[in-house]
Amino acid sequence: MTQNPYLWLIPVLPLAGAAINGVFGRQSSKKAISTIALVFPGVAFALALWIAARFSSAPAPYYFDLAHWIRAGNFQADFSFYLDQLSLVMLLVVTGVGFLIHIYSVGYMSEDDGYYRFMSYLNLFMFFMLTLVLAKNYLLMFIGWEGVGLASYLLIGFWFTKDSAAAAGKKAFIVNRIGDFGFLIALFLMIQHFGSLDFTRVFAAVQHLQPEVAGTGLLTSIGMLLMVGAAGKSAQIPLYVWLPDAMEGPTPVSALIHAATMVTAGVYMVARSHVIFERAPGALTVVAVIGTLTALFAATIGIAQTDIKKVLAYSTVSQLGYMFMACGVAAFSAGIFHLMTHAFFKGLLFLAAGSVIHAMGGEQDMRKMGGLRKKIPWTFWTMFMGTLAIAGIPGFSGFFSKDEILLATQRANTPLWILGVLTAGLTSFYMFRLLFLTFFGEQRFDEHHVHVHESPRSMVIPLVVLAILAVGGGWMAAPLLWGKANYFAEYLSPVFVANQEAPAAAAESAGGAGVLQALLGAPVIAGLVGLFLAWWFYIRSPEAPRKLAASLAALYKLLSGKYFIDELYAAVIVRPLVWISDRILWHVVDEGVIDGTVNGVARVSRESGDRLRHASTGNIRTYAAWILIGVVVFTSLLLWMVS
Amino acid sequence: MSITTFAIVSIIKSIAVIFVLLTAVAYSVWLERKVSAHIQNRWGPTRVGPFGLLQPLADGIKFIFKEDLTQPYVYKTLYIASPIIAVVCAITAISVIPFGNAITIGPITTPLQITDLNIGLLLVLGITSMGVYGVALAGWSSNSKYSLLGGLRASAQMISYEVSLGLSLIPVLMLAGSFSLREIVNKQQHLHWNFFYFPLGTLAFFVYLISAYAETNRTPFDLPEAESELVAGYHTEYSAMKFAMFFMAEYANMVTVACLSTLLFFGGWLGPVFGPPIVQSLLPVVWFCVKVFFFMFLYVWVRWTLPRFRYDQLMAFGWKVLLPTAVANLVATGLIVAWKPDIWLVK
Amino acid sequence: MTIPLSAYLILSGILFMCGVLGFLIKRNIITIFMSIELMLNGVNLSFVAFAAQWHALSGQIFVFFVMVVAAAEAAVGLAIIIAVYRTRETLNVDQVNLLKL
Amino acid sequence: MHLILFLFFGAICVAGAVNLLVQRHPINSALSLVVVMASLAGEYLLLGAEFVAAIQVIVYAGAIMVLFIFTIMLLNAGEEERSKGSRVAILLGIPGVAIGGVLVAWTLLRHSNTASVPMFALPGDPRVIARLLFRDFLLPFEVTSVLILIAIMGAVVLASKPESVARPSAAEPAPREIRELVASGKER
Repeated sequence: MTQNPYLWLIPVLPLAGAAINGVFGRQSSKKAISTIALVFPGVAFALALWIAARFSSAPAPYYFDLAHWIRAGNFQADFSFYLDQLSLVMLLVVTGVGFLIHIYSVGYMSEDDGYYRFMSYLNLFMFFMLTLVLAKNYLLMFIGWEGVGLASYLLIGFWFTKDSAAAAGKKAFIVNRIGDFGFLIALFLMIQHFGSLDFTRVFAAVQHLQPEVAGTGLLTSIGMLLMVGAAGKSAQIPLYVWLPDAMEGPTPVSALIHAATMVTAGVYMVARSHVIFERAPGALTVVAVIGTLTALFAATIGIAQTDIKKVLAYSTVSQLGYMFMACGVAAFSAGIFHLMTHAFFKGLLFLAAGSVIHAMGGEQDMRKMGGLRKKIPWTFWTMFMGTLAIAGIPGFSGFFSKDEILLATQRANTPLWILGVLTAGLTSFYMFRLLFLTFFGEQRFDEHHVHVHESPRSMVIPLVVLAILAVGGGWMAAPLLWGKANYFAEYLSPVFVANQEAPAAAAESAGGAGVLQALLGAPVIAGLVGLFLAWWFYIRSPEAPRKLAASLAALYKLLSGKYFIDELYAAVIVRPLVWISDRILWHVVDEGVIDGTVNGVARVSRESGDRLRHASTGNIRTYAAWILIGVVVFTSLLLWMVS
Repeated sequence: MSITTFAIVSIIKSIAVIFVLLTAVAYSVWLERKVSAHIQNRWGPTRVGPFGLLQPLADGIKFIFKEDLTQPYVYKTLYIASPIIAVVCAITAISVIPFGNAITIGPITTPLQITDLNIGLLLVLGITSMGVYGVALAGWSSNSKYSLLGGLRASAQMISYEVSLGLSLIPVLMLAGSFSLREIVNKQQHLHWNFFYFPLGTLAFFVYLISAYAETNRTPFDLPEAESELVAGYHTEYSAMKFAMFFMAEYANMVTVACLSTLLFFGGWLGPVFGPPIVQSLLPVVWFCVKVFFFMFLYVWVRWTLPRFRYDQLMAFGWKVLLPTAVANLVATGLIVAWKPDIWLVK
Repeated sequence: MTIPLSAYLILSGILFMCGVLGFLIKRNIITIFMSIELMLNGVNLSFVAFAAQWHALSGQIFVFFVMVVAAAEAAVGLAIIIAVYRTRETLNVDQVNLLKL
Repeated sequence: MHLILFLFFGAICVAGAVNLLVQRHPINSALSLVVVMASLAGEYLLLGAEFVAAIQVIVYAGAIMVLFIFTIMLLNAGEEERSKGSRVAILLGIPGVAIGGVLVAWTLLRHSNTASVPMFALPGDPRVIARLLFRDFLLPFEVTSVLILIAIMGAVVLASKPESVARPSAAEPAPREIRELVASGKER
């Protein structure tokens, strides 16, 4: 554990940028805003790279205690930062992809009048994400957790004049809060039982926890609650409804927050608390099941979507499902690896979709696109790279990370593996459907309305860089194919030292056979089948999808209606809640009880005062009589008591 | 001395004292008319008996036979009651006055005093304060403006001077150390009369005398029943016998005041005593009578020389001059007595 | 010959009750005021009676204080009655019931 | 013999008190009160408290009652007329007095076995009383003197003519207005 005094600078720099833009943004020029917005995260990214370069020189985990924060009895929580292999990966992903998206959004948002506000929000988001990643204890992580939620609310609802955007922002924030509720209770349990929230101390306490205590479901309950938090943040089955609506925000936001960084926070948190999950098998299986189900479920919805960003949103949900499936089968390094590659190609896909929308003048409905291959060649080729990567075509990053997960799942429990493979097929089908609908076929828009133009350089450069990363990102794990250990897993091994003996080792033994099997494995086949089907439906016979949709009308309506989950939630939760608060809380409790008592007291005193008024008639003899009665009563009382 | 003998003796004494008092009252009227006449250079009553000595008898008979008319608008009961109250209060004051020391007739020796209460002086004060009722009620019950005003003024005057009277007596009490009049006199042996307790005793005496004059509505302070002012003050509506009663009450009060002043300030019956025992026991009484006569003479003398006070002057003098001097005197004597109990400036 | 203490107390009780009754029945303010004085006198009597019984002179001292207070009260009370009479032209207590000046 | 005297004075007291209630004219009740006070002085003498008796006569009968008679005379209060007055006073008052009387009697009878009071048991000698008054009860003595001073000032201010009391000229009509109100005899 070596002290690294620069750790706290990384999160603070974007904060400074956000503050400066926020305060002085209104009156400074666009150029000044963009320079500030880019310089601060850029320096943070450079700092991160510098640390990464010198990473191997000093013993692994760096830590730095910035300041004391809470000293309550023996409970202690400080502003202290922690960097090990896992958080370094996250750090690089966040700062790298974040920086690229900053450059992209300079171009994308330049003509928007709330420009300075957008930029300061982005920087603010970076600050919170970095605190979350670099936190040394759960409490600081929780600050980041909440901050990120806040930033996503601000950014989703950026065009707050639009009702749908404002509603989507609120929805995102509330659903996140529900997830955070579970997360908080987990924290309280930790404080109660482990006396601290510091990672090292908690994990040490968990390590030598007697089995019977763990047996009592303490760790399982903590695990489950953490999963609820993660589900809220990373849009898993029960709490995923906010992500599709979050597409209301500008595209760079979707790219940065809802693809690359924020949604992965849940996965990072689960990975970070792998010690707890390993000793709570029940919680782990739950994670796996939720992950797989979400993946399959989101993929099925993705097929029937017509809005380009909705398709990508559901694909993000399903890819996150994959990551949780990986964590669920204790293949944390595979999950993180997929997280990284996903950040690259999903970020790329979103930005490309952004430039397509930019080109189409804001049009997002795929049915009104088509044949853009020639008009926006750069966007097309980068998007094509991304689609290949996400579909898991061998050679691209998606293939390596997804197959490693499926490999681990295959070994862990086969039913999940089958679902995984099916989802892989569906993934490639809807991705290529998207690609063919937008770029191939005839133009389904009239030329002079929408004059399609390629995006400016500031948007294209990030696309290209991300395309390179999306393709090259996977090769880190390439050695797996020819028998050597997976470089990425090895790199992360010190963090997940606990399950050293688990799948990674197995991967080594089956090194040689792995190459061929990996190549001809089920997922690749499923991917190709998905490709062929998409080609068949959308290139060969464009009317085929309509016929199929007509024949399976019910199923199609169900899918396009997103299984009516939103309506279900509204009916089951929202409407009764509103009814209760309106009928009962408002009329009965508020008016009846509270106002009742207050007005009641006033009425009682007024009426009693009124009645007593008649007693003071001004007649002295009446007063005398009353005094006498009083005296008599008291003396008799006294005498009665005395005797 | 059994109860019965005590009762008989006291009855005899009280009859004797009342008889003496009534004759004294009658002859003080005579005295007043004679002295006032001589002051005004005329003879006064001379026809009825030698030197007009029977004049009071004649007046008494006159009053008895005069027509006693009671007005219809008068508040009957109180109209009749008030003269009675006045006379009763005036006479009961005498009961406590000692006019000589003991006298032994045969087996019985009794103090020359109806009763010796150890709160004698207080009783006298009480009785005089009750006297106010007679005057006030008389004024009110005769139901006419003049008498009402006269009654109010008289009682107001008596009340305000009563305060300074009481305060002026306290130095005497300090010197004597007891309320009983006999005790006070005995303290004034060997010419240690309180009057000679210069300067405080004398000052006390003069304050007492002035407030006593006001108490009895005499001379400078007789505004309420002055003829020129309010016709006859509170007893305008009264006639004949009731009028005579008021007159008697007034003169009885004068006698009481005279007796008190002699007892308190001029050593009562103390004086040179010589001769056989019978003479010795009677001489103190003679001395006492001489002193009382002197004060009666003083009364009349002052009445026919000094002009009358106006009502506001009267009240102002009472509250703003007399009362402060009385209090100052009281404080001074208190200090002196506390400092040196038996100091006599004039030996 | 001795008189039982209760005799005195009964007498003071009767006086007190007459005072209270007077206070209630009478309509003339001055008479009401007098009945208060009567009550005080009743109390004085019981004071002196108890002082005599317990051989404690302090009982009598209290009588003086009661008198002083009664005197002060009478003075102020009568002044008030005069003031009331001047504004209300009546002494009947039932007519003096305007709860304002 | 003392019992006879006690009963005699007691009878006068009670007669005076009852007369105070019965009489319609305040002057009569005032005089009956004077009689009560004088007879009480007699009672005190029987109990041996001479000084108290004297003071009672001087202060109570001599000064306070004179004040009362003065007021009656000044305001020439007439007969008491039968105004309806307050029913409560009668309805509650009379039973109240009755119950009070019963209570007093009950307590007295229950304690009737207390020691009887020897006559002249306690010589109320002024000397002893003075010592008590000016030593043990000096503070109350001073306080009462202040009380008396305040009472005097109060009485003077209250009873003085309205002109001397700062009366705002504007409020001149007040008395007439009130008089009419009262004259109309509006009963509450």
